[in-house]
Amino acid sequence: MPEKGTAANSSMSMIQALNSALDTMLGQDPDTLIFGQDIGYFGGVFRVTEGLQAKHGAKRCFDAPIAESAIIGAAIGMAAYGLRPVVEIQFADYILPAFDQLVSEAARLRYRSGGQFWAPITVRTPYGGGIFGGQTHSQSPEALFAHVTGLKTVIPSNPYDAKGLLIASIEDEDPVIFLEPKRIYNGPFDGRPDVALKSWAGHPLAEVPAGHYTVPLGQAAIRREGNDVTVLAYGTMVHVAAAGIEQSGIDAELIDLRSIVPLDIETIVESVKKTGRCVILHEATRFSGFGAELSALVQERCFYHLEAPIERVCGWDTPYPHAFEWDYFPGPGRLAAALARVMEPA
Amino acid sequence: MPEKGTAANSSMSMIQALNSALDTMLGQDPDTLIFGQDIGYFGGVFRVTEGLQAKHGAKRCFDAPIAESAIIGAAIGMAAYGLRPVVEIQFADYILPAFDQLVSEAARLRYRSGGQFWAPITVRTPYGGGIFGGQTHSQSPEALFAHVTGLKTVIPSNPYDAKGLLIASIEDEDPVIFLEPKRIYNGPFDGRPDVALKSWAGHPLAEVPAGHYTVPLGQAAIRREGNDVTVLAYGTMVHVAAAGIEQSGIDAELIDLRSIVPLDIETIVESVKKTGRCVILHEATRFSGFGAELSALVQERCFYHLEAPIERVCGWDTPYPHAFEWDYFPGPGRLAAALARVMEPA
Amino acid sequence: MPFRGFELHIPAPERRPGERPSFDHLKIPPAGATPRPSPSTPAHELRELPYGLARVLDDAGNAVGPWKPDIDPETLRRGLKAMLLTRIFDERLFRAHRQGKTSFYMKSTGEEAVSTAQSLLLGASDMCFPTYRVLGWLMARDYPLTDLVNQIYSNARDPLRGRQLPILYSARDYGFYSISGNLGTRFAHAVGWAMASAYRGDSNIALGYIGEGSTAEGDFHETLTFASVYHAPCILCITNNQWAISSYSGIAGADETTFAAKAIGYGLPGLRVDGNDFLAVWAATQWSIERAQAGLGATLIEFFTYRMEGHSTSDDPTRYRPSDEPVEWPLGDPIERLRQHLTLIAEWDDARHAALVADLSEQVSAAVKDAEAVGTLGKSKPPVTEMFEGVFSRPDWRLIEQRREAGAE
Amino acid sequence: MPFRGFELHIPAPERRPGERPSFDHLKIPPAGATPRPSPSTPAHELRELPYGLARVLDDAGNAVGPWKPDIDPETLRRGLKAMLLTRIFDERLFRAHRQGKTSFYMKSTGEEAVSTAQSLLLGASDMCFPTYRVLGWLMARDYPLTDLVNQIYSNARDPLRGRQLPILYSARDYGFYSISGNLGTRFAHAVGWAMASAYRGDSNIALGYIGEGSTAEGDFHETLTFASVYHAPCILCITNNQWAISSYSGIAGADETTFAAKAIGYGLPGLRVDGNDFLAVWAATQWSIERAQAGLGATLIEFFTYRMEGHSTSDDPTRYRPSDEPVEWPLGDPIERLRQHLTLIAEWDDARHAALVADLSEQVSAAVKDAEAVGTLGKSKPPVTEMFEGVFSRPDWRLIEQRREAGAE
Ligand SMILES: Cc1ncc(C[n+]2csc(CCOP(=O)(O)OP(=O)(O)O)c2C)c(N)n1
Ligand SMILES: Cc1ncc(C[n+]2csc(CCOP(=O)(O)OP(=O)(O)O)c2C)c(N)n1
Ligand SMILES: [Mg+2]
Ligand SMILES: [Mg+2]
Repeated sequence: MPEKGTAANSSMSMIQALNSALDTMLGQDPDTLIFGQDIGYFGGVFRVTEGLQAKHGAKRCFDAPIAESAIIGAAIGMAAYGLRPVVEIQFADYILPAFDQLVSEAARLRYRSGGQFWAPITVRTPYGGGIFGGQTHSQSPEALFAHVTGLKTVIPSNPYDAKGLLIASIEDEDPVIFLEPKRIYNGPFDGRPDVALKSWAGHPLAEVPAGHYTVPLGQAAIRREGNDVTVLAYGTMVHVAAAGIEQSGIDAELIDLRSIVPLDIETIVESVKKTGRCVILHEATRFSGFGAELSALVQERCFYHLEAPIERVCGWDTPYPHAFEWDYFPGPGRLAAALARVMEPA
Repeated sequence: MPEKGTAANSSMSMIQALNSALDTMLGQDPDTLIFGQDIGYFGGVFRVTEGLQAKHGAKRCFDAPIAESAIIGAAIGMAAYGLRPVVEIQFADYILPAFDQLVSEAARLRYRSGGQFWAPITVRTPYGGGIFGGQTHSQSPEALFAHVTGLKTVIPSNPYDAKGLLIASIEDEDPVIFLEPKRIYNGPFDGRPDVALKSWAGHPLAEVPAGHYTVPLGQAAIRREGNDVTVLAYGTMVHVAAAGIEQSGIDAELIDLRSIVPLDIETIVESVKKTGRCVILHEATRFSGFGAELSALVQERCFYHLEAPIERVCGWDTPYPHAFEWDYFPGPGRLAAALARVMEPA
Repeated sequence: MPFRGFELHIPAPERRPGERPSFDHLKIPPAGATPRPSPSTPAHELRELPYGLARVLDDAGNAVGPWKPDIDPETLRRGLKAMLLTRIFDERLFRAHRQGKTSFYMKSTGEEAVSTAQSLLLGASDMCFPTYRVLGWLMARDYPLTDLVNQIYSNARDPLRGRQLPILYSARDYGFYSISGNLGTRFAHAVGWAMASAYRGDSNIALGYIGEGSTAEGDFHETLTFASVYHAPCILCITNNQWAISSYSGIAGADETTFAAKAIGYGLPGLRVDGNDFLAVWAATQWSIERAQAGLGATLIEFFTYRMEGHSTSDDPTRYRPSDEPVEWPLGDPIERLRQHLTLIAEWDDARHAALVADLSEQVSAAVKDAEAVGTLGKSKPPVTEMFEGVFSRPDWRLIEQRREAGAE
Repeated sequence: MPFRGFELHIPAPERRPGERPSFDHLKIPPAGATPRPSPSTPAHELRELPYGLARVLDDAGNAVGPWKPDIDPETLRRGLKAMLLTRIFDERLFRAHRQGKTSFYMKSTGEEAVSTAQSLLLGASDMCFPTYRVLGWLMARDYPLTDLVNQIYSNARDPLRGRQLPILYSARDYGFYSISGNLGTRFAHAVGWAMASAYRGDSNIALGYIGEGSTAEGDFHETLTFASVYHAPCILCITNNQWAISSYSGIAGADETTFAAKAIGYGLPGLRVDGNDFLAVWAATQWSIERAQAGLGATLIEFFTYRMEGHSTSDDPTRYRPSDEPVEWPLGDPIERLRQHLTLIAEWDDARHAALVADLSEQVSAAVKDAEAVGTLGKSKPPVTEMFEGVFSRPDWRLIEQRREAGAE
């Protein structure tokens, strides 16, 4: 990890950090190319690819038809040829038409071909709620990917990680789903819609080095050390968790998973063994969500250390409802209440 | 539930029971129609629809193009018109091209339209392993559906339930994924490939009444009462569980979930509170599988009753491998070992 | 010459911002030039149709040629009114978004002829499977304006109970199926619905819409296969408005052939129609209905039109296309063209037009006012219990428990 | 006449079991009748191509007409040998399944001309994206027979490490991409691979295969859109063998038009070719290569052929089609037709043929014997550790732990 605060560092939003990662890889690796809907001339609906077509040429960064299955399918074919395609799916909600390509092809190619072919593709896609995007611009499908063996799933929570994890994903030899929490593209958001919006400027994790660096996949980060309860979160929820912990006044340890596959099981288990309690926070619907796997793993590995039931604070088991954005979105209040509950004497 | 052993009952395989359910519904409801690949003249690759086209006519039972997304999509449109389409996807592995139609359309239509439209479709599909079907004729995708709110997911374990649950699914007002454990289509299978194959003939749950009856969705069945540990299973695994329990010599209670959405949480919680221990058995890969949700729920609701960690016995986190059918398939031996582990004094 | 290797072709539009717009590559036949075969012609004799462009209104506003439909002036005036109402409503609610009253809006400016003509022509028990750009359908059927605004504001009176993004309406009683954000999926529902009509022996027709960009989705193809194989009584419409957000139609294949030509691969007739010409839209739709009623199944229609504004409130079109492209669009403005025609046949005049505009503006303002009295986004919403309703026909324990946990009882 | 309502059309084949087969509905032009345009012809001038049928070998075995390719007899003999080897291998391994030596098998009987001709014509660094019915590709490139049988038996020497269903081969060094059980998905990989070749400025061509039944999948359409939009250097082949398990080609749309006609909607040329005619397959493929090398991108080819046997070891075709349909198929057997031609041009005779058959049968028997010495399914398998390898580039803790739990270390 390059030193912070050197001349080469600058404060970037997550958008800029992702752009810088792509720019870096296009610059150094002629086998990297990127395509997706509206990402070429226009620079993407969230501007992540802004300027890249002009700088690297249309063959390195181009628009794709509205055909998600072929976007992923063509990327797999390119990867089999030897390239490292990075594709954008405009919203994670729209990755489902390509679900079969991801599950039956990208995730299985190396295994079924006895290692003759493999698919080092990276699928970037904005996900999550908090933007009044309604049912199909707000969903968090990570559990669907986590259940598919052969796929890796990465979720950054800040600009520094976003760049380092994206470069690591592109360089990884396996297919990676790279979920970008769109609510924090332009600034951290702690789940309190009434509080004035912040930008990333000045945030320590918005100090992003120029050039190449990686944040390895499968290493969680402890964002806050604590002794009483472990909070597991990723993406936007890391910021919500920090606010919820503060609100609760409880000495919680906050773990930012950064990737859910591979999962940093050691850091999780070590923390829960220390604290004896665990609360899991995610935006996705609760039932059969990724929180269930985390809960099951913690229970299996820390059973004799647990002093209270593991709780899950999640999106309700409903579609994502437009008018009820803040009733639906799991905010710091709900986390604080759960923390208080798990700290109650049995 | 009609009386057992009356003249109208006869011993049926699961194939025959499913055929009887479809025949019954085609006979009594002109709004029911069925379509899918090879299900018309040929009667389906597993013969579930045999004779139905000849009896009810080509408009009620017909072949569909190899286009799973349009099979589900057209069914939704028909349902919106007022029909009750029942479609077959030839193997559950091939439902993925239609995943978007299921998630974004079937599961959401009622909610997003404010109740103006809804999709009472039934999607039948053979699933699961144990037949040397290799990677794409063996998978168990139930967790993917369970996470999608708005879908119901039903899994019978015997002919009696198969018919009653299928009729209940067709009559249900919501979209139902009806997963048919193909390994037990023609006879119960307890996970021991070396033991001579049995047919359903003579099995008490193969006594299937003629005509209409339902097994309600969301009601689990206790297949064996026991005091020491609760085993949760569904589909083929119910039979494997019975064998594993026998092998272990432990007084386990065996719950056949029958549907995972809706889930009979009461029966589960009551049982685990009684036994203090729980082992979950399923064929699907473990990570983020449905066993995780079961584990999380049991832990949340029975924490103070648990005397040992909840265990999951599942398919390994690999694709389904042809040569290693019996190394992969979770058999009674693995369950018995887990039962022994949870009974060990802490 | 020895072969030296391939080159990857990346399509690009004729012009970008800062350049003068150009439409020279479009070959637009004059009104009246494209023949109209009998609707009972077998599909394999119609393979040249997709390369013509059915047009009725000429530059002067005359209705000419074989596609000229027989429509009474009163109906034409209803069409004009519905188009104008759509335009005025779009302007007003786009502004409401800019004023922070809702989260999102999309206009159909320039494309009003398609949905309004089809809405007036199809029957009350037919069903359209809309995109987000066919508001005109509802306007032509006098859907209550206040309900539209309530939906857009997700307020307590929202007919969709606050659950759906603005403008993703559903209006069963108006023959308007539920819209969703994901593209292409409802095209197959249209065919399923049409198959159900045929299954029952009913005479109801389904009308599906899809954008030219969205024709690239697999669902487009699977839908056409079903329509063709089962002879489903439906009309499948591609609104080719030249743009898919920032992507010009060439990204969906427009540089290679017409969208109407896609019909040929299914043995279906493919009509290509001036989508800014109310009379041509009417005539082509009428032709397709007659064809379906003759037992000949589905028709694919490409409506050649132009998206005069940005994709939605989220983009600025001058970042990806010349800013004066919309005004230079060679097929004009559908409202002006119908107005010109009505005026020419002495069924309309400037005074009536001005009065109509004033009246419609008044109606829209009143509706907005009514809805604002209930509340704009965030200021009013349905009871939170609505979040948990309609997930299933009856909520299961999860939803009941969660409703309680959310304090919504 | 008042309109009385629609009727749902359910397509059905001409004949079912118990009836005499009929092919009267097929319009099959004589060899030589379908013109061969120059490969550099613009696609929009080729719109009649999909309704012809490129044929070279006439009923007597003469090579005639504009599509007659220039192939030396040695190459023709290599083709004959590859086809025969495929046929003999299929027979033998089908029997092995019946003997309980493996779980599954699929033959390509009747379709051998397509894959063998294309395999011989394409280069070593080109790549085919196969279906399960193009074993001929590997046979034409002398893939080791024992490795095939080891894969079919999933034994300890299986090159795919016991992980894949029989016959779902992968053979990168032979230009043969990994097959999978799910239909249609790899069609898009072919285009991506071709785009990569063009991206790098290489001269490698991708060749994709899909069955006529599988053309109904959305992936087929999305792939063609990509191929057309980016001018990908690839040849996309539909093997129309008339059947998809028990469904006749009409369920995929064959009663409405040809499969080759699907090319038109993408502005691509669509060739329709006698797939039982080795020379016609060769000529059409050659034409497509030249076209790609001229910078004109992709070609879609429909190979009109016939699946002479059941779909797989799991079905009995006499349950859904007349039992003598295969022998009545009007385009004959590709092996007999090439043999007849070679004999006619005095490059082959019955004695050589018999000797070749004996030799190939011997080779197949030897390969089966070798593989059986290693073991058949269930009798021999790779080490169980292989189950946990290749899921990721390196196993994560889950796989390491589970490997231990499975006792496989
Ligand atoms: C499946 C899916 N992919 C991508 C998107 C994002 N998206 C929304 S509108 C749009 C462009 C649609 O263009 P077109 O079909 O031409 O319709 P138009 O907006 O021009 O009417 C895109 C890509 C989406 N909503 N759904
Ligand atoms: C996505 C998917 N759907 C369904 C199946 C089941 N299936 C296997 S082969 C087959 C028929 C394929 O027919 P066709 O494409 O004509 O190829 P052919 O077998 O005739 O060569 C079907 C339906 C599958 N393997 N994958
Ligand atoms: Mg468009
Ligand atoms: Mg076929």
